[in-house]
Amino acid sequence: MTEAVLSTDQLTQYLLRLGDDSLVLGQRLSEWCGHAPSIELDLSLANVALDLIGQATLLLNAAGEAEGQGRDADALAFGRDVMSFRNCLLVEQPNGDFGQTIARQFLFSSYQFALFRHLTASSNTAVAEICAKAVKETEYHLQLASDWVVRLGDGTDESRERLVAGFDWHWRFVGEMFEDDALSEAVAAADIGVLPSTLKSEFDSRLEAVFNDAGLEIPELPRSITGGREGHHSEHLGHLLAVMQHIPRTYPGAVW
Amino acid sequence: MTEAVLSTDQLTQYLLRLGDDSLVLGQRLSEWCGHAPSIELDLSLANVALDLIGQATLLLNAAGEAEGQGRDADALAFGRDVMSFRNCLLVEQPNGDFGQTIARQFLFSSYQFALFRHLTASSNTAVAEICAKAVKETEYHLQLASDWVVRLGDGTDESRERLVAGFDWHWRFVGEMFEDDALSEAVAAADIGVLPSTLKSEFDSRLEAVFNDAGLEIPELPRSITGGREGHHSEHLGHLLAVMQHIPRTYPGAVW
Amino acid sequence: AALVDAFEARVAADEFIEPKDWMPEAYRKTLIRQISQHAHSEIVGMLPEGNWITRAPSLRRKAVLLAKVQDEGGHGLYLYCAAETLGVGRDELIEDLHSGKAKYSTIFNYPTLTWADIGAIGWLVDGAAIMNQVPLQRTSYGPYARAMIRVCKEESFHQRQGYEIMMALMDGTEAQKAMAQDALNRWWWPSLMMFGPPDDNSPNTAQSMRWRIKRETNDQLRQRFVDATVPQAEAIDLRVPDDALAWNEERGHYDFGEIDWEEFYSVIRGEGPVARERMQARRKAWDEGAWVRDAANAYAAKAAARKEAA
Amino acid sequence: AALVDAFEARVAADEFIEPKDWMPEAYRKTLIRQISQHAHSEIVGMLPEGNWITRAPSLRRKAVLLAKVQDEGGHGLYLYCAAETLGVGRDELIEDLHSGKAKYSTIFNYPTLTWADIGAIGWLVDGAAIMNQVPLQRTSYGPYARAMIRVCKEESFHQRQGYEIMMALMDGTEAQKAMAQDALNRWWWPSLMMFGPPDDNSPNTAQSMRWRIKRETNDQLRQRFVDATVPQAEAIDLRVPDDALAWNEERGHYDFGEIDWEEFYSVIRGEGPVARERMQARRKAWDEGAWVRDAANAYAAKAAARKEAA
Repeated sequence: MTEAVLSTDQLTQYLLRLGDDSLVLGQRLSEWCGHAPSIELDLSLANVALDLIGQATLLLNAAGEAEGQGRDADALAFGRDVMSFRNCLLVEQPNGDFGQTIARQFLFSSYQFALFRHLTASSNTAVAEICAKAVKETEYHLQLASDWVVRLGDGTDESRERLVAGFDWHWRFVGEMFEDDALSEAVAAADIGVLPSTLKSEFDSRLEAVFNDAGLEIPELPRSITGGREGHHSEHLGHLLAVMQHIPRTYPGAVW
Repeated sequence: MTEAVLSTDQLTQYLLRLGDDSLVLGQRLSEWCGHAPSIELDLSLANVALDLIGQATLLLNAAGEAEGQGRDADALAFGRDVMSFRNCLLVEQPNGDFGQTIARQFLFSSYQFALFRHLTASSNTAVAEICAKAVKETEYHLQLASDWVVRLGDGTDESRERLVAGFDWHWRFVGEMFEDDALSEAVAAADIGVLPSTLKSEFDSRLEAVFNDAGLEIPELPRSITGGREGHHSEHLGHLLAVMQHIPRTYPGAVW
Repeated sequence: AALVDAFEARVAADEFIEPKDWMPEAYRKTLIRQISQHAHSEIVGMLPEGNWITRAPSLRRKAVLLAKVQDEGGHGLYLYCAAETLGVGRDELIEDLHSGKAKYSTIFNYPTLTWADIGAIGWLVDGAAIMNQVPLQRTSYGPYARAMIRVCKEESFHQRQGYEIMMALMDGTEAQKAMAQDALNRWWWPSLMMFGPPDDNSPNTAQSMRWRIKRETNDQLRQRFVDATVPQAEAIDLRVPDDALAWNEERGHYDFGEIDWEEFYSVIRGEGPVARERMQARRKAWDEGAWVRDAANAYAAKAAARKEAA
Repeated sequence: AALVDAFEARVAADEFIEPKDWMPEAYRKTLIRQISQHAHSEIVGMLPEGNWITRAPSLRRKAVLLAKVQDEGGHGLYLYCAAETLGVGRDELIEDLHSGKAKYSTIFNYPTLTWADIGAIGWLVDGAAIMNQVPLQRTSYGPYARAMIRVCKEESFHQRQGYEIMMALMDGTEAQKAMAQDALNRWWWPSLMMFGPPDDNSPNTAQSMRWRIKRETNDQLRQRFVDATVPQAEAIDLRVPDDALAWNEERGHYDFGEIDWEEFYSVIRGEGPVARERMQARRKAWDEGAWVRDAANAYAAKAAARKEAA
């Protein structure tokens, strides 16, 4: 197979998509720390957040290297404004209640698990190595989220309602994760990345299986809201960044 | 009367105290915009916020002039970190529900009205002029807050409970507003400022009168929490600043 | 039938209809729908801009924005009062908004992503609103017309402030220019949609025009907006995101590209990017404020009783 | 009485008391109070540091802090489990915390104002905690002693991380140095208070020492902490905010100034600067999480029933 040529910018942008997904969701989950419904859940959510921030660090460092302008993960995480972020809209959604958080986590981890499994075979060594480690973490995230989808779906009337409401908030952001565009076609052609649309059937089967266990029905999905991959985000991301970036922006150049 | 000599730094610090009080409370109140219990209240709260931000602009510009290092109100509002803010702890408290917001407003406007009335006679022309205008605004804020204290206190059981809870959150911050220190003694001696302790009896009479109208009892006040005037704030201020300062810090040097 | 004829004659003669006057039920209903939709738009419209008050980049911009959003609340208030003269209560209208029965302008279901969006909204959204509203100052229903006179005066002020924000950005750094262009890219088409569906697909237009509830068609207003706005964009080196845009010497108007009506109807159906956020915020404010409104009513009743007793 | 004698003899011989063993009721109660207070401190202690996770200044610091706060939750968990072996349920203990009946370390009622506070907490608060906890690895109650072994291992790691944050700050800009010094100024005295009231005002100490629930007095531990910490401050050019601080050659210890016990007892009474915030946050998490815990219980019951039926 002839390897297609990928521009530096394309590789950078692709790595930013991967890294920003993990970073933004990690930041969101870390908001739970100390406030979860039980100590056990506090530990679990912190664990997932930690994994995601670890992945983000590796992926953004790789993005910085690809870019070749001397920016590392910190520079990229704390030095870009909202329109330069490339995460999907799902991960920037507010935590809401625990049902909303778990719905988001299940949808995202299902996507990310399918994605990372493919990327372990990436022709880009850095991507392959990072994803080989990350996929194990993601498998655990997915298991945790699936367990809770079942528990809440098949728990009490209230928990089912809250979980359903949590999914209702998020369905409109599912489509974006599986949308192909010029960049994903280019990275797929170069065997570095994968076409998101090809991950959809794995996602759908898992969704069906877990919803079946939880006694939930998958509704007809609403129109997709998209834009995150091009930097057109919801109103939530700007507020998240204001908090996250405050100290590095207040003390430019300082080392911590 | 011999006018005591006031250092540049003392005058600057005093103006920062005045300006930061207005700025921080104005910022807090502006969080309500679009989310108040009724349209009428939305307009009222926005009005108070507007007045306070206007006061802050004048007072911080005066502080910048006193300082003489070329910083204007914007530079001071958006360019200082939390420990350089000199506002009292009361104004940085979270909005909570409307009862908590009104309790805070009543306590603060009562203090500020007494203060500004005295400062209209300041020997510093800038202070006197700013306060001559501001005192009229503050009188309206105080009237608004007093009316609502009475309405909520003498409204329903729920409104009374919520109002009482709102005051309970704030009582510990009352003492700080009336605390004298070396700086307030210096500005009072120079006839520029006023000793906060001398404002307390006016505050107390108003509190008593309004609580009487509202059918509320003034509890024994808890130990004062202090520190704001020296830059030792609660945990709330840092989060407020992260949001408020995000854009100017993200685009240093840009003009808007 | 004599009543109807007399009513139609008064309207045709450009007289104002007042609350105490007889009016056809369909006229009343159409007015309630239109005025309340307009009121809802003002109130929901506080949210996208309100999102930036706490992050405005200077104290002056913060104050101006706060005052602007406050004005919108004021407009909502005038308009609810105008609707109330038609015999419908504000609470009822608000319930209809929250239940999704009543609509509001689709434009407010788009997010404000950067500070430039505040400029774009003032310039384009308030600009489009003015185009819609100026003729309504002569609408046939008196209270509505008088409310619109107050609204229009303030809106044109807002439009200038918005354009001024865009000017400042285009006069700024590369990052600021990019922000401004991106905002125009995102707000241009939704602004054109604010004038509603094309005339050949707007069944109520004829009746509303006859009743002088409307005084110009959607397409006429849209054309006027394009004609007024394109030169403003050019004046500050902004590029309108429409490849089909061109001055048509013959028509004396700009030609412009096809609007994505699928998008428009999706947003009408409640599928706008932040429609859920908007309704969540409104419902939350309303529900969490219930105890305050109850307290005010209870206090007013007590005070009245005390006055009676005295 | 024979039981008591046998119990006391075992304790005196440094044997571990286990859950199934007989123990005096006062011993059991003292242990429950001490262990649960310790557990509560871990859980409440997540809040001041948790306040900075979303604002940590680098990704590495964010991850380290998140892991640390997570460890604290883990410690809380071990300790609640140890308390449960004494026949009291976790929910009951937590209710006591939320009602104000149970106490937690006063130190967590001070706010974290800057990033340097995260360094100061790790260095001083975890440092003081270790001084308190190391002897507890040999406390007489087996489950408590074993929990403490795990806890101590992690705490000393946290203490080093905190000191490392302070080192980085003192190696940084003037603003960073000022931040670090200010944090030490604010946390120093509250840290000394963590060892509890002076021995001559600590009525339970003697009994607790005899039962080997405690193994050193408050003042002994406090002195050890001062002796260990002052050289660390000096090593990175931080000034301990105590004019009376001086090395006493004769005692072989640092002399230090008088602690403001009024402040200590005020904070014990719940008047700490952010005591309300701490309790509000804990209650909110607990109350809003009730439906999740209920759902997990309901699901577990259903699953068990299904298994039974199968």
